[in-house]
Amino acid sequence: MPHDTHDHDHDHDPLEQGAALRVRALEELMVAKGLVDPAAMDAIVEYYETETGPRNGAAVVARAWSDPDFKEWLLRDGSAAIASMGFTGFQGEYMRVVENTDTVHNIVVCTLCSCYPWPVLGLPPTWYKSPAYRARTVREPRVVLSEFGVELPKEMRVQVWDSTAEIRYLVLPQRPSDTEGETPEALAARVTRNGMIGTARV
Amino acid sequence: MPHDTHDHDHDHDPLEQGAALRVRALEELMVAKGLVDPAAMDAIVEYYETETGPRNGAAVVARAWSDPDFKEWLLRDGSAAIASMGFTGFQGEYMRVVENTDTVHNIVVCTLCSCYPWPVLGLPPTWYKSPAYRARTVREPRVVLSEFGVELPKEMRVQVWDSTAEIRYLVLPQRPSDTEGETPEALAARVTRNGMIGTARV
Amino acid sequence: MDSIHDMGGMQGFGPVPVDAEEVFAHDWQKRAFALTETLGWAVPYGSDEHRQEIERLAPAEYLNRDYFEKWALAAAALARGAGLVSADEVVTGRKSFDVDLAAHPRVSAADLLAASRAGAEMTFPDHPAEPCFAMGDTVRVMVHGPDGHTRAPRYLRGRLGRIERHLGAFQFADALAAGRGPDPQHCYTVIFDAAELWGQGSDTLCADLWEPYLEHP
Amino acid sequence: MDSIHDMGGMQGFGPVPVDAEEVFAHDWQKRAFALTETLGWAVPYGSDEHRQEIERLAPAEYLNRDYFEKWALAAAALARGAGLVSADEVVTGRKSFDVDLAAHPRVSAADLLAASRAGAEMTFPDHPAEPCFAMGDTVRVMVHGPDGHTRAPRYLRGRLGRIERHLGAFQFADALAAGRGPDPQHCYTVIFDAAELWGQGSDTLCADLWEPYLEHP
Repeated sequence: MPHDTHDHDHDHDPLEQGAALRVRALEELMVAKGLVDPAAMDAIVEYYETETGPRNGAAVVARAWSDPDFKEWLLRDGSAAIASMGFTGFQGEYMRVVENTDTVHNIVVCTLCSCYPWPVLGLPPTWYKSPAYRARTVREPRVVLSEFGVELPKEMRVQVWDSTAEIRYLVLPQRPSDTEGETPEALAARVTRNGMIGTARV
Repeated sequence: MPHDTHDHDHDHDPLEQGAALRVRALEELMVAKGLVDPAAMDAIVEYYETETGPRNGAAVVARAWSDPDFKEWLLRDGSAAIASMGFTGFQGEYMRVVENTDTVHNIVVCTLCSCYPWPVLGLPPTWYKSPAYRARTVREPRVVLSEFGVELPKEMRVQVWDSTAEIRYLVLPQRPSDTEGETPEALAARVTRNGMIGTARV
Repeated sequence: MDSIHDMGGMQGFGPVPVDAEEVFAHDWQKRAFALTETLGWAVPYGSDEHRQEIERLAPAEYLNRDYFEKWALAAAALARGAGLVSADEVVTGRKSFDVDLAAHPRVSAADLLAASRAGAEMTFPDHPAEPCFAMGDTVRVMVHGPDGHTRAPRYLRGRLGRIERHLGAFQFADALAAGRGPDPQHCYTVIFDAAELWGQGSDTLCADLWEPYLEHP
Repeated sequence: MDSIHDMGGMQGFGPVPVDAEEVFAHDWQKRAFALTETLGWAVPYGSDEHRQEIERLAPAEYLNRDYFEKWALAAAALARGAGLVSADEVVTGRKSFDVDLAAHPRVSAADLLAASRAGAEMTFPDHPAEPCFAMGDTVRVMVHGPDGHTRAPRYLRGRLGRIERHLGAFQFADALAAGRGPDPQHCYTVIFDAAELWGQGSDTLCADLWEPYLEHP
């Protein structure tokens, strides 16, 4: 096949190195111009790397599994319930939490760019931004899920959420059956990022 | 803009040279394997370069302009009328000739690849194969036409032909009004390739 | 604009790289991300303008360039569009003129963090217009694809769905990207049957669509 | 398969390169063309299989590679698929094993020219099935996009048109590319209003569509 015998000329290091150089030159230019403060750049990277991430979402999920009133609130008004736990900010202003059940499995995508709920999940992983995931999830979600190792019974409906406007989605997985009496901390440890996107069962 | 300040890394000579080397290696391999006769390769290039081309189509058009019976036949059964002039072969087996009138302008495209009536027009020009032409002609034919310098009155309907199956299309332009009494040879000299694709008026 | 970024439903991209779990594969990607986030204050630009700029890349470039490089290139293009940097500066990376920093103040670390934590307000609870659609209404997504930035993906154009939720009035991405301000519009979650979209299947899909994208069928 | 080759209606490709009037810009493109035309006899393969192979290129490759290079790569891929060359041979360009030339005879210059002049027979005048549609019938293009090669472009899926002409029974591209033989099907010219396709305009568009692509609305 042409696409495997002839290597793609453009994915190799030279292009990536070129990108690195171009980005560095842009940063230096914008700093020299006074338009950007390097300290702000450092701070924002550190913020997203340390203060956001899937453990925030896992805490939300674990609490919903542990506290029926919170779960009800979370499903009714995701933005407020999540904000009450301190997870607020860009790309998480308008949150909707969608619950997996015995009959429905939810999966989240953004076909047009890569919208993602930053406060509760951090920045998206590379696969979420890939053309394959963006293109195929809306058309053949079950095939995509099978590539993640998830096989769903035919009777279960797959509900795809394409994040085309300002709402950001978080999947509330089903609580595993063998977790009775576990603390919210122990429950949170079971929750995976993919589980909250919908590309894994928990 | 990123697309004009940062040159596209992939359109430069290295890639084109790589293509040339790859094609040469493939030819040598296939010849060494005995699957391809270099003389046949030479012959087929020469054939398409010398025996096909827009002058064939121009002869068809000029005859239609000169001979009402032929024109009637050409519009009714393009394949037979064109074959009667000796213009037959691959990508010209099933011809339909579409006539420009005071109220309709025809333009031909192939969105899925670059189907084109080889016997009467030769192989297609680069622009016909460009993504811009293939993508845009079906959606905004008037904008495409304006890039070719053709501005049509609003009242004139543009009829786009997307060559999605085995029919190949040839546009029969309107005979210029200042050509009374001209010989078919003189008329043929007025007919342009773009005029028979529909991206020019004649 | 229905360019390559609008890839929902396209085939040919191969398997999902399910093992590519990292957020950043290279340190320079962090810088590109941070540059985009900070530069947006000085220029200024918002997400919709930034997305639009990425979408303006030629399709071959869009597919070949790294995700974060595109972010940085789009940010630089917006700075250039605002007259704050020249094409030559962007190419060379060397400053050749000063800008009016009083009109284009850079954001401090503290302000940027505070804003990132607070988020943006994008709704208009007092929007005077009544919503045109109600829960359960059947709607058709407009067939027309505008030339500018839009958030109605092509795979939904002309398709029938049902209003699943009224989300309220939100700033309108098309208007913001076009420089027409927030132009608040009601926004809805619309649910579609897979069979309506792809001719087969019994799964469902929801998308969030502003009112100008929808019509009564 | 609805990959990048199905680009009808896509935006973002910029202006048409109207001055690029040449057929071949480089001599090697002539060789690539000729290689494709000749190799098709020995392998053998037809246009539909060859198109399908090009369509299988990754979208980024499809947009970046030269038109004729894609032709040659697809031809080589078909030879490889037939077991006549190995992946290693294609990469190195050096022969490592012999093939049965009696089963895969190369075409002579004379035979190739004669065939090129004669053309192919693609119709089945005695096809027993009655056409399902008549002149003027309103038809809807199927929404379903098959995974294999198909000639129903995505911009027509689900849209309403009218039968403009019955073309007769033709070999069916989808079947040929899938190795199912000619599987003759009635084919029609279908006319669409621009407003139906793009939500605006009063121009018209015709496409030629095989019967399995069409349904009564």
